[in-house]
Amino acid sequence: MSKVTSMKQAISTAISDGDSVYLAGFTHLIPFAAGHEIIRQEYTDLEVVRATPDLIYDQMIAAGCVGKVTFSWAGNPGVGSLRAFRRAIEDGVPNPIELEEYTHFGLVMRLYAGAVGLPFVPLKTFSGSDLPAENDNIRSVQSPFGDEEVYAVPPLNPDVAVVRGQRADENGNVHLWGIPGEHKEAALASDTVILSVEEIVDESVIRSDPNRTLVTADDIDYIVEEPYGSHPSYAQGYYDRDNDAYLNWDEVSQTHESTQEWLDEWVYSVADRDEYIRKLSSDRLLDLQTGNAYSEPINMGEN
Amino acid sequence: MSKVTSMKQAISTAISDGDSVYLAGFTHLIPFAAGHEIIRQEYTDLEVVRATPDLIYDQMIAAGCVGKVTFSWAGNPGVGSLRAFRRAIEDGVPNPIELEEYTHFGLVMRLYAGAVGLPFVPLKTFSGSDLPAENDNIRSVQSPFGDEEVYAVPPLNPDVAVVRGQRADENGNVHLWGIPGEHKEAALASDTVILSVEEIVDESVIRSDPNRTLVTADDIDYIVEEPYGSHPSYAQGYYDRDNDAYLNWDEVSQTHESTQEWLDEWVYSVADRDEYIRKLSSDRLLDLQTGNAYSEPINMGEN
Amino acid sequence: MSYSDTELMVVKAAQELRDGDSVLVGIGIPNLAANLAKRTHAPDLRMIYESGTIDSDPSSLPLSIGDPVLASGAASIESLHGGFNYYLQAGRIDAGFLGGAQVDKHGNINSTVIGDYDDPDVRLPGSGGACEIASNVERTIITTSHQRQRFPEEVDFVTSPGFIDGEGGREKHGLQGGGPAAVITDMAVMGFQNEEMVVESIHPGVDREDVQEATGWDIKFAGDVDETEPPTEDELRLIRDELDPDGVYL
Amino acid sequence: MSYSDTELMVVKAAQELRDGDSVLVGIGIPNLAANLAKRTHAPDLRMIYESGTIDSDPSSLPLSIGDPVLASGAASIESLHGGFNYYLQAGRIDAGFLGGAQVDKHGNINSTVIGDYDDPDVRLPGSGGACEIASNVERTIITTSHQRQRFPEEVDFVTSPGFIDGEGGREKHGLQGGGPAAVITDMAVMGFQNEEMVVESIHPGVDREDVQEATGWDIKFAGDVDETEPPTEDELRLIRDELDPDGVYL
Repeated sequence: MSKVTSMKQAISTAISDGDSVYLAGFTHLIPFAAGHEIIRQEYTDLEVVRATPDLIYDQMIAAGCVGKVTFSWAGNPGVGSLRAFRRAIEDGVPNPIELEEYTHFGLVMRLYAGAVGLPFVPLKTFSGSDLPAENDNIRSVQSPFGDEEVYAVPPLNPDVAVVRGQRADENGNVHLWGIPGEHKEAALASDTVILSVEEIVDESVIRSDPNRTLVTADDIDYIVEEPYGSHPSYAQGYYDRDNDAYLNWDEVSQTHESTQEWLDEWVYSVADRDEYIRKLSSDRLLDLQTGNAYSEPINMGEN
Repeated sequence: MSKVTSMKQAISTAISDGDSVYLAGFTHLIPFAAGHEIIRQEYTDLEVVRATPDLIYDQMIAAGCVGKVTFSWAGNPGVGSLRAFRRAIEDGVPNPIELEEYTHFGLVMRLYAGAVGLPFVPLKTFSGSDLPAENDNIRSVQSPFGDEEVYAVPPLNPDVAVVRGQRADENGNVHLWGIPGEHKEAALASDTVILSVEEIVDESVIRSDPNRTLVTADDIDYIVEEPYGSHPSYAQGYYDRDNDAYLNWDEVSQTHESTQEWLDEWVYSVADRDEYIRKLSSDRLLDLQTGNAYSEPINMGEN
Repeated sequence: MSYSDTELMVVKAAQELRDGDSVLVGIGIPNLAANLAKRTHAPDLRMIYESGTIDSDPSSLPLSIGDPVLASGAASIESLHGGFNYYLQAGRIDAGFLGGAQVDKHGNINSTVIGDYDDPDVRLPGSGGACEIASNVERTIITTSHQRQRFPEEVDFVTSPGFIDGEGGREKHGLQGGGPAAVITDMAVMGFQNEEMVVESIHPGVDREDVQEATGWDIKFAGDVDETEPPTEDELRLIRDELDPDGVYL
Repeated sequence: MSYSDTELMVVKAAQELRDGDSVLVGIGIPNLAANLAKRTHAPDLRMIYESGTIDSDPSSLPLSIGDPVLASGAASIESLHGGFNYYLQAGRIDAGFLGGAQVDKHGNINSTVIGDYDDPDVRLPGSGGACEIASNVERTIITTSHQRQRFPEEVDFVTSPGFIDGEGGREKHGLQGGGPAAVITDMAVMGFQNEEMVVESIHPGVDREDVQEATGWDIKFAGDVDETEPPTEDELRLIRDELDPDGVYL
């Protein structure tokens, strides 16, 4: 049975209300299309986890999908703060949300512990900061070799992860290049994994360069081929970041009402990512095109 | 000042008698040329560390360079046992050697802890085995989250590592493909790093594909351009493993005397790797050639 | 069609693998067994090697676990750190092969020393990744030749834990993998009941007394112990013509 | 040649970097400062970004720490796990930039909340990687605008430790990095003596009273406090023509 499906189908099968969900991607290859599909399907009470709950989590919060955010940096990168996130915390609009807060390193190491099956991992951070006092999942541990104490975090195993890559074969062996962020750890730590890629390619493309593989078929449950699936974030070599969209969000999200209007226009009244992309002006799409700069190939040898 | 130098110069500057030395490479890109140079320079009392002390460590042991071996699997891969290693342990010939023994995972995690600056790392292995009773660097630690106990190992920071890759620029930014083994962790854990590559290439080649970089210039102290530097091990895409050499070693190393004769012929009376390679028959070299199988390139985009 | 002990062991080992398994393969019999299974009943077998190659698709017989044919055309390649962490420790591997100089009644394996650890009669290669395979893989399959000194009641040194001291031994030690599922020798196929080794089938031409004689304790026999079914012609043809045409391991 | 506060801050921040440093760069002033240093006195500066790009060589102004120009042409790219472990935790970074909503007398930084953690007046973005930069980098350089509410005697929440409670604070907490080396504002450049912030130079047109007024405690002044040297024409030309030609951050 093929794993290749639509985002609509993948989300509706994989996610239930109340699930913990990790949409992976650190500044690059952020699964915006998956987030919009979650909003369209009107999920509630999700625990959304992400080092950088940027615009896509702000939109999910504004849409009322979220009961809890586990995170390490909540801002509009390069622009300012996340207004819907702040409205939820400061004013309980549209609903109060619970927070569980880490540093980037702390959260990534929780995913890593989840991906490698350890009950805890030590890390050198948090000491001297006020964060451990606010989060019982940050505890100290003494080295069994000498007196040194360091902090530790427990594994994080989200119910569902959505990860992206530039290209995958139809089994789910996936290549990612540019900034890898935490896509790999998120995929390997989560129970169910939705993979969304810019292109599905022949298996021989992936297997010509196995060192580039992020995760393999065995860890992927659903595959969605979705060009521009990260807009307004970017996909290295495919399209650039749409910076105007990030700036515009700062305006759009000024009030709950203006945010709802934007969601109506760009999410609820749009069927899927394809329709969303067609709705963008061609000027805007053209501005995001990148020229070509191919890597020097490697020779694997004919064995 | 250029870091590019000869193996002779790199070894003599980097290594002192009594140092701990890690020649990296798990079944692939083993730095045989560096090992031969260590033998030629008649080092003594080295602590040689390596997951798989195969032929190259057997040769160094037979040559009397070694006082201690820290390891996890000491065999002739695919062939049998290491006879010089066994003579040293079982009969003290040419000198007794101390052993410090791990599993592969245990030893790799010691390097990893050394590379990432942690006082210990937990790992799920050793439980139920007799190894912890023989090695005080394997200790148990309790998770600060619940009752689970796991084992832990402390960091390993060798004085010198020799690592290999297929290509590097003259600053030491290096690409490796095929089986990466523990080259990265060894480089990042060690105080001084000698990098040996099949080819020095233009910086633009490395920077066309930064995701393929193993380690960067900042961590490399010496760079040696040394084609066939891994023979009789192999370099993916450059030459195959010379299996006859592995089979032959099983014969050559039957006695200490026959081993010395081999070392005389192939190490002591040879000036460097270039002379060693020229000494091999052309038939043998031709047999090791691989055909070409290039990876599908990636597009980094013109930014 | 006549066959060798090794060929029979390859076929029996292959039968322990299930379609869709991720299997940690070694060189020699395990490699032939995994490739045979993939070409017969388990086309979706994922072959993983200790060297970090994931879903290898070797075009010819690998001569070591680091052979370039295991890297070329693989789905992915992990570093040692990645392979042991993400695959073994994380419990992603269903089946794994082990061998060793000694295997005991509870499936514990010694590949470290014969005699005293500090003054060994024979120094063996050591664990390599065997201890983590034995600890973390769901089912381990042990292949070895059947001789009395290789089957002591208790191994001289536990390199790789089986059921340790018997019932509940693995739980007590917090081991996630299921432990030894089968021991395949040149005389018999054995499984485990109540964490103790039990003969399940005896190879053609071998009898119970031979097996007992070659085993260092009073080994148990299953109630329905059978004669091991010999390899089929198809299996032998695949092994000889495709998997090991030069007869390196046969 | 006239210049803006931001331009002066960029130049002063650049002067804190040494040739050969590995520097953890952020967006905005830190990015301009690092690129200016690399084009002037520190050609061998290695620019590393939180997103994992190592020795970036951006062809144009990055708009976020994940801008593709930071990946293209870099010497290497690490995952988040790799960057934080191999570079920050391992102590491979010499200098790093930090900002924040509040900075106190001992160089502690708050970027988490104004007010109570559980019922904040203002919810700020949180640490991101700031806590690990503050903990593990040899010298941190803080850039911020100079206002009284941004410079309280003690921050509402320590997101990123400076010298914590003062002398010996970092040692007591086992922090490997050296702590804050400089605080660069639109009024002054400050360093630390005995783990307490001290004004070292005051910008042209600003006087001591202005600085004291904009600081929430009795701030100390170095014995030889000078007027901050203004940017040179070369520096301004580089910033305006090459680094930020569209004036995004100026």
